[in-house]
Amino acid sequence: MLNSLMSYLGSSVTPGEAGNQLWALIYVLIIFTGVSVAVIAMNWLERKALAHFQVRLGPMRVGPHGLLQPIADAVKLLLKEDIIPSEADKFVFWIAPLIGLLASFTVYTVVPFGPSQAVSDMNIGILFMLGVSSLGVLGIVMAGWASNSHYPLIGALRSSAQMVSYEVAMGLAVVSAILMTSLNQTGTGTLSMIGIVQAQQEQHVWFLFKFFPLGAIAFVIFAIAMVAETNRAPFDLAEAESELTAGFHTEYSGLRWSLFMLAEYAAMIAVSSIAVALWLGGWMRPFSHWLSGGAWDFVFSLFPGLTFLGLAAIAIRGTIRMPKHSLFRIQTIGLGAFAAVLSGIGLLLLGIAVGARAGDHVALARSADALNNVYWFVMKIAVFMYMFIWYRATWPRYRFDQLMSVGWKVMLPISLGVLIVTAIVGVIVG
Amino acid sequence: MLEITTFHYLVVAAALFVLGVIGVLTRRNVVVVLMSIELILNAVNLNLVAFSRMWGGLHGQVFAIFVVVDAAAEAAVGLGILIAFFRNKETINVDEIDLLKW
Amino acid sequence: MTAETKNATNALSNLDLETPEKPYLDSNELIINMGPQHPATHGVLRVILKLDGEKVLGTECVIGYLHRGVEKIAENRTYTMFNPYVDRMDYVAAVSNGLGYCQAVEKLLNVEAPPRANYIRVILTELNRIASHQLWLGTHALDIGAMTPLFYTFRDREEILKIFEKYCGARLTTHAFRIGGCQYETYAGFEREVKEFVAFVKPKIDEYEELLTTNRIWLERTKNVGVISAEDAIALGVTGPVLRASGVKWDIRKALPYANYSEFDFEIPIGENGDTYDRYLVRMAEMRQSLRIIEQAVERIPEGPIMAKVPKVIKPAAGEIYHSIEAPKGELGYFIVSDGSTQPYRLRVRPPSFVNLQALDIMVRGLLVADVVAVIGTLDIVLGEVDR
Amino acid sequence: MTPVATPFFFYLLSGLAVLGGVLVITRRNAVHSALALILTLLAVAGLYLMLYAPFVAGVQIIVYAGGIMVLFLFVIMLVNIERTVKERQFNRIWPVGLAASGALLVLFVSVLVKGKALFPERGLPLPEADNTQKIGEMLYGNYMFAFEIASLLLLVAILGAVIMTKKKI
Repeated sequence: MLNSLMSYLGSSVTPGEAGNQLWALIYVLIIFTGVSVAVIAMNWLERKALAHFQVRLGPMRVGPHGLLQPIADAVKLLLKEDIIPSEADKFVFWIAPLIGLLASFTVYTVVPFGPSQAVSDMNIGILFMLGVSSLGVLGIVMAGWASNSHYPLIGALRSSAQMVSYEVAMGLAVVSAILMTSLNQTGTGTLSMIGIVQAQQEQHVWFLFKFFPLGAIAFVIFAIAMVAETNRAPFDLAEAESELTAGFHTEYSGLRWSLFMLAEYAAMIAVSSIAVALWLGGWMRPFSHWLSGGAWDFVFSLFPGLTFLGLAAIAIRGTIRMPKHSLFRIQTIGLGAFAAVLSGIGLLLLGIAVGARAGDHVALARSADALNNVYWFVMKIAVFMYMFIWYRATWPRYRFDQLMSVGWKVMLPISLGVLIVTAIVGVIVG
Repeated sequence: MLEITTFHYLVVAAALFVLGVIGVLTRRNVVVVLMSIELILNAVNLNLVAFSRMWGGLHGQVFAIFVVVDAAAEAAVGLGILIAFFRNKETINVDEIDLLKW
Repeated sequence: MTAETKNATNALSNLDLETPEKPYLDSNELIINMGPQHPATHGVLRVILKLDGEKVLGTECVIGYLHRGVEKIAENRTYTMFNPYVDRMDYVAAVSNGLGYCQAVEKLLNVEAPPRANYIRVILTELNRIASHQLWLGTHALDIGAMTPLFYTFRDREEILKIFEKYCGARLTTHAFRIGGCQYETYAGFEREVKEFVAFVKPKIDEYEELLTTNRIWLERTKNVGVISAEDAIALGVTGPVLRASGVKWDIRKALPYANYSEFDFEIPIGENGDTYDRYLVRMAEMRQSLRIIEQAVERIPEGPIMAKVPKVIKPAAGEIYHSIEAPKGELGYFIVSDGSTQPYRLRVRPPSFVNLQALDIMVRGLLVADVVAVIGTLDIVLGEVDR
Repeated sequence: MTPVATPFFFYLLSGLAVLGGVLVITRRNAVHSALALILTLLAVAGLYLMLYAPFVAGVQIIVYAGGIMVLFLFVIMLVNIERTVKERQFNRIWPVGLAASGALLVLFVSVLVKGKALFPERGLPLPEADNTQKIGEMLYGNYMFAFEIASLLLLVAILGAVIMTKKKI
C-alpha cells in the first residue's frame, strides 16, 4: 500500500498518464476538497474584502473576524427548506444546478498544478477546459427555463448569449497563446496544459511578456472575457439584482442555490487557472530564469512556509488585540488556535523546504518541489480572485447591448488582430 | 467481456442513425426534427471516426470535423428559418408548414 | 404646445398593453411586473413593462401601495397636529416637507418667521438637500451596479443625521420646524459643527465624483439614457433637477424666493441634454451649491427670537393658499383651503416625485430593461411621497 | 495511456447514447429532448475518446454541446412552447415513417451481418500523443481547400441566419 503510494512520488508524469489509478483518485479527492475549501475561503474573503472596500466591517460575529461565517452560511443553506415552484419543470429544475457544478468541477482534471500535479495530462487539455466550462451555460439556461418565471428566463437568455459571445474572443486569445507554444525547434505546438507551461519554461518567458505587447493584449482580452464568462461584475447581467432580482437563480433556495454559488466560484477559479497556465507561467516561480541557481531556488522554496507564518502573525496580532473580556474568551482561544494551526503548517512547510535542501531524500525533495509548484500556481490564482472582488467593488454594471457590442465589436477584432500579428511575428522570429 | 471492435461502434452508429430517421419522419415539432438530424449526423461521425481508427489514418477524423462544421451551419440556418417562420405563422409544426409562400 | 410635446402626450394616453404595436405577431413580446417587490423600484412602485426581448415597448406605473391618505388625515387634524405627518411623505427630505407646510400655514395666517428662525431653517433644509442627494446617489449607483458609492454616501449622510439628532432629537422624520418659526434653539456648538461638516463633506463629494464621473461604464450607462427634452419636461410638469438637467433654469429658491434665500449667493446648475448623466451632474453641482448656502448662512446667522407671535390655537381666516418650495426632488407645493376652523377644510400636496414619475414612460420607451432601473433611479422618487 | 475497463465503458457510453437518442424522439417537451440530445452528444464524445480521437471529442463538446445545443435551447425558449406540448406529437404519416425507418434498420442489420467479416477483430492503435498536431497538418495541408470552403459555408450560414431572424436590417 505504502509502496504503491510512494512509487508514484518518484515519477515525473501525471497519475493519469502513469496509469496509477490510486494516485489519480487521491488527486481527484484532493482537488475536490481543495476547490471546495477555496470556494469557502473565497466566500469569506469576498465578504471581508468587499466590506473593507465599502467602509464597513463585514462578518464579525460568527467566530473571530467572522472566520466561521462560511460554515454558518453552509449550515443555514443546508437546513433551509428546499422549495421547488409548483409550476416549475421539476426534473430540469432539479438537474440544472448539478450540471453547472459538474461542468465547473470536471475542468479541474487537466489543471496543471505542477509538471506532474494534475489528474491527467490530456492531449487536448485546453480544448477540454474551454469545452467543459462552456457546458456550465447549459445549467444556467436550464435553471432559467425550468423556473417558469420571467426574470429567470431573461437572466438565462442574457447569460447564454453573453457566454457564447465571449467564448469567441476568449478562444481566439487562447489560440494566440497556443501559437506561441509552437516556437521551438520542432515547430509543433501543443494543446496540453502541462505542455503549454513547459513551453514557457523552455522559452524562458511567461507568454504574458512574449512578443510584448502581443502576449499582454491577448492576456487582457482573456482576463476581460473570463469575467464575462463567469458572470461576475461588471458583466453580472445574468444575476443583476437591481434589474432581474437574482436572474437565473431567482427561484432557487437552500442547497440548490448554494450549488449554483459553488459552481460559480469553482468556475472562477477554473478560468483563472487557465489564464495562469497560459500566460503567467503556470507553476513556475517568478524570475525562474533571471534568478536561477540552487541558492535562489532555496530562497523561493521558503515562500510557502513564510506565507503561512505571515498569516499566522496576522492571526496572532488579532488574538493579542482581542478585547480582554470574558465574553470574548472563546473567540480569543479560537483565533489563537487558528494562529497555532497556521504557524504549525508554516513550520512544517519550512521544514520540508530546509530538509529537501539539506538531505538527499528523493521523496522529500519531490514533495518540496510539488509544494512549491502548487504554491506558486495557487498564489497566481489568488491574485485573480482578488481582482474579481476588486472589479465588483469598483465598477457599475454594463448594459446588455453595450456588453454585446464590447464583445463583438471591440474584443473580437482585437483578439483576431493579435492572433494574426502573433502568427506573422512568430513566422518571422521562429 | 468481449473485445470491442469496429463492428460494435458500427452497431451503435446504426442504432443512432435509425433513431434519427424515425424522429425526422414522424415528429411534428420542427425543433425535434432538427435535433433528430443532429442525431443522424452524429451517427455518421461515429462511423467515420471508427473507420478512421480501423484503417489507422486520420482522414476520417478530419472529415468528421467537417461534418461538425456542417452541422453548426445547418443548425444556425435551420433555427433561423424556424424563428422567421414562427413569427409569421406562430406554429412550429412540420405538417403545418405546407405553403411555399405566405 | 409644440408638435413634439403633443406626440409625447399622445404616447402617454395611448398606452394600451393589450394591443400589439406592430401588425404582425411577435415571437417574444412579454409583459413583466417590475415590483412592487423589486430591489430597484425604491420601495413599492410597480411598473408593468411590455417588452420585446429586452426592449421596452411601453410601461405603466401602478402606485398606491404606500397610500396612507395623508391629505385626508389633514382634514381631521388641527394645523399643529398635522405638522409631523408631512415628514412621512418624502421621508428622506423630511425637513423640506416641514418647511413647506409651516410656511404655507404661516402665509395663511399672515405671520412671518423671525430672521434667526429663517437662517436655521435654511441651514437645516440645505443640509437635508445634501442628505437627500447623497441617498439618491448611493441608490442610483447601486441600481446601475456600482455597490461602493452607496456606502460612501451613507457614511457621510450619517454626519448630517447626527446634526439633526442633536438639534431636534430625531434623525429621519425630524419635525424640526413649527408654524411660526422653530421650536428649538440651536445647541451649543451648532455653528462649529455645521462648519466642520461643510469642510468634511467637500472632499467627499469629490470622492464620489472620482468614482463615477469619468468612469467609462458609468458614462455608457447614463449618457443618452432617459433623455427628456425641455418642452416635454415642462409639458409634464416635471420640476427639480430633472427639469434643470434638460436646460431649464427654474429653481423656486431663485424664481419665487421664500424664507431668506434671496439673501444668499448661489447658482442654479443646469444641464444640456436632459439625460441621466446630466441629471447626475446637476445633482452633484447642487450639493456643492447647498454647501455654499450653508457656509454663508452659518457666517451670517443673527441673534434674536426663533418664534414669531402665533396664537396657541391656530385658526386661520377662511381662504385658500398655495405655497411651494424647492424640495430636493422638485417643486413641493401645499394647497390649503381653510374654512376658518382649527382644521384645514382641504389640504392638497403637490409632490415632486409623483409628478416626475409621469415622465418615466416617455423616458424609457425604446430603451432596455436595465435602463428602466437607471431611469427610476435618476428620477429620484420616494414612494412615500408618490402615494402619500 | 493504458485503457481502463474498455468494454465496460463502451457499453455504458453507447447505452447512454442510444438511451438519449430514444428520449430525443419520444419526449413531448422539446427542452427535455434537447437535454437528452446533450446526453447523447456527450456519450458520443466519450466514444470518440475511446477511439483515440481526442480532438474530435473536444470539438464535439465545444461545438455541439457548448454551442449548437445552447442555440437550440435559446430558440426553444424564444418560440412559445407551452401550446405545442399539449398537441399531437407525431404527424399523420407516422406509420409510413416508422415503416421506412424499419426498412432502413433491416438494411443496416443485413449489411452489418453480411459485412462483419470485412472488419478486423481489433482496431489498430493510433499514436495518441500527436493526434491534434496531425489533424492540424492535414487540415492545413491535404484539406486546405475543403477547409476554406467550410469557412465560407459558415460565413454564409451566419449571414443567412442573421438575415432571416432580424426583423429590420
